[in-house]
Amino acid sequence: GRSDKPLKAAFSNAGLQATWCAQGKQAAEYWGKLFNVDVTWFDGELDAVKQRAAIDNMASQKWDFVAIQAFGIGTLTAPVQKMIDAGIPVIDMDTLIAPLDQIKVHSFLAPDNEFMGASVTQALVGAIGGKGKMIMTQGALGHTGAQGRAKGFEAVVKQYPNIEVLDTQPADWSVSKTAQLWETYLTKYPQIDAAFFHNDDMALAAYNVMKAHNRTSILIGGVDAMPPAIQAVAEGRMYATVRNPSCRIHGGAIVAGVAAVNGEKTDQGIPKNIVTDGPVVTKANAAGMQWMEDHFLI
Amino acid sequence: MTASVTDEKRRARRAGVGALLRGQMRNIAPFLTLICLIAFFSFASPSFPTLDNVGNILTQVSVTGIIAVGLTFVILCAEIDLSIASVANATGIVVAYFTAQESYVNIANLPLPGAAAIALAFLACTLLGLLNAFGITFIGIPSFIMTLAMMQIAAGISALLVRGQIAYKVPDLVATLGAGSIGGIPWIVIVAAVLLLAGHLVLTYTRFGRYVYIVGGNREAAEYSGLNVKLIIGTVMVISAVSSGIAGMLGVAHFGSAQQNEFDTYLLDAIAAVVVGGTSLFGGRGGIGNTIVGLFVLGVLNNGLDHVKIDSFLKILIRGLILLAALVINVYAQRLRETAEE
Amino acid sequence: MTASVTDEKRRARRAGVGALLRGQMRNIAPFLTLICLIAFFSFASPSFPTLDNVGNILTQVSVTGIIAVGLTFVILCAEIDLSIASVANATGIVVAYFTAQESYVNIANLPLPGAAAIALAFLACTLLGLLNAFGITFIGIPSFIMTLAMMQIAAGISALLVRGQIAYKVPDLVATLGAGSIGGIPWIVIVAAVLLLAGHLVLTYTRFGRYVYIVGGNREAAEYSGLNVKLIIGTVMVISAVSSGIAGMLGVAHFGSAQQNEFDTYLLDAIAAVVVGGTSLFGGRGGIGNTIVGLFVLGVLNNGLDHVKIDSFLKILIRGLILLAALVINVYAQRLRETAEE
Amino acid sequence: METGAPVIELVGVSKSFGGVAALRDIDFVLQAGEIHGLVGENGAGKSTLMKIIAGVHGDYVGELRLDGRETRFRSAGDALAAGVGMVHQELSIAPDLSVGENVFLGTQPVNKAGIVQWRRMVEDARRLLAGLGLEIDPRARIGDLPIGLQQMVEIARVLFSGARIIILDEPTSALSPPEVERLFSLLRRLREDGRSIVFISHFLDDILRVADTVTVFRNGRRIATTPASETRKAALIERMIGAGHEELGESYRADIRLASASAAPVVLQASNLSLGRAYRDVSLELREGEVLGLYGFMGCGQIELVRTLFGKLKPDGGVLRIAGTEVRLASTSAARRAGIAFVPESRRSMLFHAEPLYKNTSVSALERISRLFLKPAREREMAHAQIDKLQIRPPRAEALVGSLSGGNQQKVGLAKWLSFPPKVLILSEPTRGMDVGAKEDVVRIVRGLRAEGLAILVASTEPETVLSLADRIMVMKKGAVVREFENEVISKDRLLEAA
Ligand SMILES: Nc1ncnc2c1ncn2[C@@H]1O[C@H](COP(=O)(O)OP(=O)(O)OP(=O)(O)O)[C@@H](O)[C@H]1O
Ligand SMILES: Nc1ncnc2c1ncn2[C@@H]1O[C@H](COP(=O)(O)OP(=O)(O)OP(=O)(O)O)[C@@H](O)[C@H]1O
Ligand SMILES: [Mg+2]
Ligand SMILES: [Mg+2]
Repeated sequence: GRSDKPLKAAFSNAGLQATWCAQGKQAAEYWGKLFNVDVTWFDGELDAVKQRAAIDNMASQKWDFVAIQAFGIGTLTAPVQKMIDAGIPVIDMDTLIAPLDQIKVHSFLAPDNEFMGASVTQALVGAIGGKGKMIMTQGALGHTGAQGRAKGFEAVVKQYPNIEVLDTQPADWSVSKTAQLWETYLTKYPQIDAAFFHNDDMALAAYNVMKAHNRTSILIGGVDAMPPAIQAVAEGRMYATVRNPSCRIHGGAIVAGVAAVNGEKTDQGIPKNIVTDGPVVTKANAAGMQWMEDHFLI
Repeated sequence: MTASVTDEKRRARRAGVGALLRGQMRNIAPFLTLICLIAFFSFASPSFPTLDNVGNILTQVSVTGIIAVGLTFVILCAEIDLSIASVANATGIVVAYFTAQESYVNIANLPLPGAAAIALAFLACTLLGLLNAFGITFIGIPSFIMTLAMMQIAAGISALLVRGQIAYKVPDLVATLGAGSIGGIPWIVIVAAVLLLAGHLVLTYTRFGRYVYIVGGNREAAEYSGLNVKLIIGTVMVISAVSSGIAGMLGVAHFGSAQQNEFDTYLLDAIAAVVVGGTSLFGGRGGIGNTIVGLFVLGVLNNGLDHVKIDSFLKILIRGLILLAALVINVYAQRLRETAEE
Repeated sequence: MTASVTDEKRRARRAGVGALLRGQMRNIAPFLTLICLIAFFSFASPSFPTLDNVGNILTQVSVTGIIAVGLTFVILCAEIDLSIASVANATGIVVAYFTAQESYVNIANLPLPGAAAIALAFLACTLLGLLNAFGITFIGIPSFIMTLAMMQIAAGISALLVRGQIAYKVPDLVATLGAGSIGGIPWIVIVAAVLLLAGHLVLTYTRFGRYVYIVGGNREAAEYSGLNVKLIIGTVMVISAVSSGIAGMLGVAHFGSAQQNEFDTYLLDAIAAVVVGGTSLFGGRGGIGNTIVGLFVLGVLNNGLDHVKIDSFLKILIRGLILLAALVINVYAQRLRETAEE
Repeated sequence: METGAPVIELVGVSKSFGGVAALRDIDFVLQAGEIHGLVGENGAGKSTLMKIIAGVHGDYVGELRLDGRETRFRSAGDALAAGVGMVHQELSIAPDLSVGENVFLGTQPVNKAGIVQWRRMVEDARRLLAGLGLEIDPRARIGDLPIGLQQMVEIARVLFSGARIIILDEPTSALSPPEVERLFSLLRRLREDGRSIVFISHFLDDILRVADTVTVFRNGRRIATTPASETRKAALIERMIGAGHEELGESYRADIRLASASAAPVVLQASNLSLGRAYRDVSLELREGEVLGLYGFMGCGQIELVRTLFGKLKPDGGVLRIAGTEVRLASTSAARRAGIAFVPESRRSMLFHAEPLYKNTSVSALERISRLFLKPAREREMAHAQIDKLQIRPPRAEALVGSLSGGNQQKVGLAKWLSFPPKVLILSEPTRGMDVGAKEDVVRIVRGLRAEGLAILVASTEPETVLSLADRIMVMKKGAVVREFENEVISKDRLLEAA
């Protein structure tokens, strides 16, 4: 429940340039207000070194609890350990700070990337009747989320011998790289039935290219289900996307943090590892998903 | 007397085709590199030498090309502009910021009529260019470091406006020019071609264009000839910022979204295009013709690597090595030319 | 006669404290900037002026500092090295590549004894430095563009080795120096201090150091004095690559992981530190002392902004503006100094 | 000589650069239709004064009257608009542009729409250059031309800019004698048209021949202005640098006896050296204790030849021997280690202006006194030895070289080689742009070094320099050695004839 005395929490995320992170920030601030927590933000600026410096600085100040989404695994271990040693509950969001056995975070709230990749892929494969030609456009190859989503994609298509995967090149989360890649694909492959993108931004950029080439019959799947993608699904520009529940994770971190301050212990009350999966979003549930996001529920 | 004799000999010597070729090496070498790349990729992938793909390459080099117009002016003046990509990004974001966005876009923006949004975007990039110009000419900060600071400032403006969100809508005119096409030809290609042509005409046929070459060739001589060197360098910085701004607006329309760091890759791409094309970093030599060849060398390289099946991780290394090779060829061509001259 | 009279007058004028100060402006201005920043942040946040935070700042500038040692040599020679960050990254990845990783790390690497891994990492950065040196001195590619190509090549090597994965383990020696501490002082701070000191001693007290200043002061005159300018510039490029390599190894240990693009920010940070400290981009003036001040200006700025409550999106803009202000101060200080000298 | 009303009048003009006075209280009058010669030591302020008239220096004290009206030019553009054009001391062309564009630099002909008319520009340039007796293709890249022609094009630019007041700052230092003659006849023609010309030169004979009026500067002050017909060279020199230098007035019209071949060992020997189009088949021998003079017009290949001997340029063919052993000079540092010293033409490329004197004098000899660590005390010792030997003023090892006077800077350029010490000393244009007093110093120093047994090569385009220094003389023309003089009687006229 709501804390009686005002609490001070520090949050850090990979980089506010990313809409997903920016939404998370709003959610954390919204839930913080409800739970009487004052949230201070340390932006990682999508840069391992900058985030490390920010967390170093976070670690030299006093907090009731902190919540961190790491930009790069393993780069924040030392200062996070310092805070844990100082008795500050650390909640790990979305990406591992370090392999879980190496660091005693209070709890780890994250979606299962493999599940997200698999469930959207499954939706796409279903829509094209289990046969046809598909392309996956990956995020940055070094990103663990991208690696999980790729695994999920592959696990599904492996089960369908009639699905041919044409290409799986990475576009590094960049819309300009995605556009360039897809211009080539549309030239190279006369038939593409469905495409899976590691996030919605890339999917929407590719849609733009498809529209310019009059190839909008390709079914598009993405990940994140941010409002623009929900809209695209509702309008039929995208076939499906899967919710990566930013609000649930960031709001959950507030709830978990307040509980920790009130004495809740890891594995006695809160599990060490919480899977926060969101559902696949199609035309059918798009409107409701949007409403829940508007109120920072998912 | 001495004069005319030497001159006649020279002309006779020049008549030799070999010598002529060597004299033109700076321009020929990048062209040869281009031919080799095209030949290689055509051989390696059947989908590369198709009409459709030529269209792709044209579209893909358009944004770089528009940025490179202004950058060519800057480099011809022996200056550099590292803020191009970040100014492009900021301008693209400004134009979107002043356009009504869909309800799901969560930016506290100020919707204005399309014309006003475009005007404000032009104003924004012009102001950033003027700030560069002011720092370089009046305060005397070397352009390398002034535009480095501007790179951060423009990135800061982008961040402040979109606040991590993505905007999608731009004014109709911008949307048409960036993403539409006419008779099968994308408008963005036409805009890039027109701007490159305009840049070429300005550089070749106007006094201002010739001033750019004079300032780049010998700054002191330019000053002694009564040219306002500061004004010329300042103008060139503004031209660069405005080119980048146009590229930013059309780019945002082309990619369908305006977000932070969207244009980062264009910094190196544009510099590499200008330099690989054979324009000298020391100023005074080269021009838009060279830039166009450079654009295609890089455009074909980037596009071609997507057509051949190649390890994604190896691609970065290969691109670096080919860039280095192009530079080496460039320098040797230059040296041959100088030997031919002596 | 005229000479000595004027000269005496000159000395008399110099004796004035005011003139002395003005003569030292290049060094004093960045220092004043630093004092102002420290004063401001100490006033604005109680958590800033703590011993703990001083430790943070020292640690945070260490990696930049190690890179900046070599970069100072390069800039004093009036060259530039844009490949520093990318060479640091590649070297860090090489040392991890040759170290046994935990079973869950999915890299086809070649575990070797720690000493061998370190030796190979040194070899790697030396080779990259030699390639830079070769391109710049023998082939004659301008350093700006040669190191731009190297930036891509080194990034390609990094990508090829880790293939998108992350490696965690480095040899024990590297791990201790990068992440360990002795008597509460992090080893990485000690290493940075030792290397900065060594750089200072080399530049001030050795023949080679003198040559660096001489070559940067007037390259042509250095050549006509019979100095081996190519050798000196080549050496400086190798020193820069090796400094970056050391920073890369320790950085990887410090951050606890080796991955692609981990060091990207260090490029601008290191250049800004050297230049803001007052070393001239045109060569021949400045030194490690200046670099240290520059490091702290940037280190305090980056650290302090995390201590004050400030809109995250505004931060980038503010950082850019303060960088610009530091440059303006620098240039004006320089001008004052020149007036004082004449 | 009849002269008109003053077109330019300077009243009480002073100018200082950061506290150092370059001009003090100058009054100066330029009449319509006169050629006004300007002479004075290096650093006397000649160029500075002219730059004020040409608008380059906008902040000065005093008054400038154009046609009797007070004006102040803020930029070279202002001055050009008012009809003042100047050929600067340093060559200022844009090397990558065509000859035609350089003729019009900044004022390319345009049509009403502002479009540059290339064809008209080429035609106009061709016509204008032909008027100067130059048949150059206006479409050629100017950087490809010999220096002399580049200089002529620059002069042409100012002459044809329509300026009524034309300032020429040492325009002849890069020209061959026939080119100088052509320039002079043109100047006389322009004078007939009523234009005013200021002509700065260190060649006093030239000044006396072409000028109507001569003004002498010294130490930032105007010492005297007299009609040229009423003065003599010796009187000019006395005003420039004081009495007691009568021998400088010698014009080498008289015969000079060259020494006979010495029997001393050969130090440097070149056989059949060739380099591209610069020079071919050059052979020479240089012996201990002698001075070999190398004379030729600008662009005859001697600059490239001496750079080859110092390892800066690599020959295409031929053999170089030092003390009998064949060497290949891969770089200037190889040449230095082989015992060759080289002093280039311009001070800018021999000195480190921002560094103190002792660092300049030690730069080439550092490895002799220090392996790894510097030894500043030894460096200062070395500097003081040279300061005494060459009488450098002020005699302070800590003085910044940039703050020394021109003559003393030149001495530092020599001094830096003497601690090495070299076996062969190559001087390229050691007196270019030097005033008569400084030239005398050079002659004295070189003779002293010869007496110490150094083998010296002096390459110059100034006949006086070669004649006053050399024991033997080689003449180059268009890249080939065309004459050698030794053990015979020679005069300036015979030398010029040979070139
Ligand atoms: N650029 C400069 N900066 C500072 N001081 C200068 C500069 N140029 C000249 N000076 C000073 O002005 C004084 C006069 O210089 P100038 O060149 O007129 O000497 P000079 O009497 O002509 O000697 P010399 O005959 O050796 O050329 C010198 O003492 C010198 O220190
Ligand atoms: N831009 C400048 N900055 C500082 N000092 C200068 C500058 N220009 C000239 N001076 C100084 O002013 C004095 C006069 O120089 P100026 O060039 O007018 O001499 P000059 O008579 O033309 O000599 P020369 O015969 O060598 O060309 C010298 O002491 C010179 O060092
Ligand atoms: Mg003098
Ligand atoms: Mg002069």
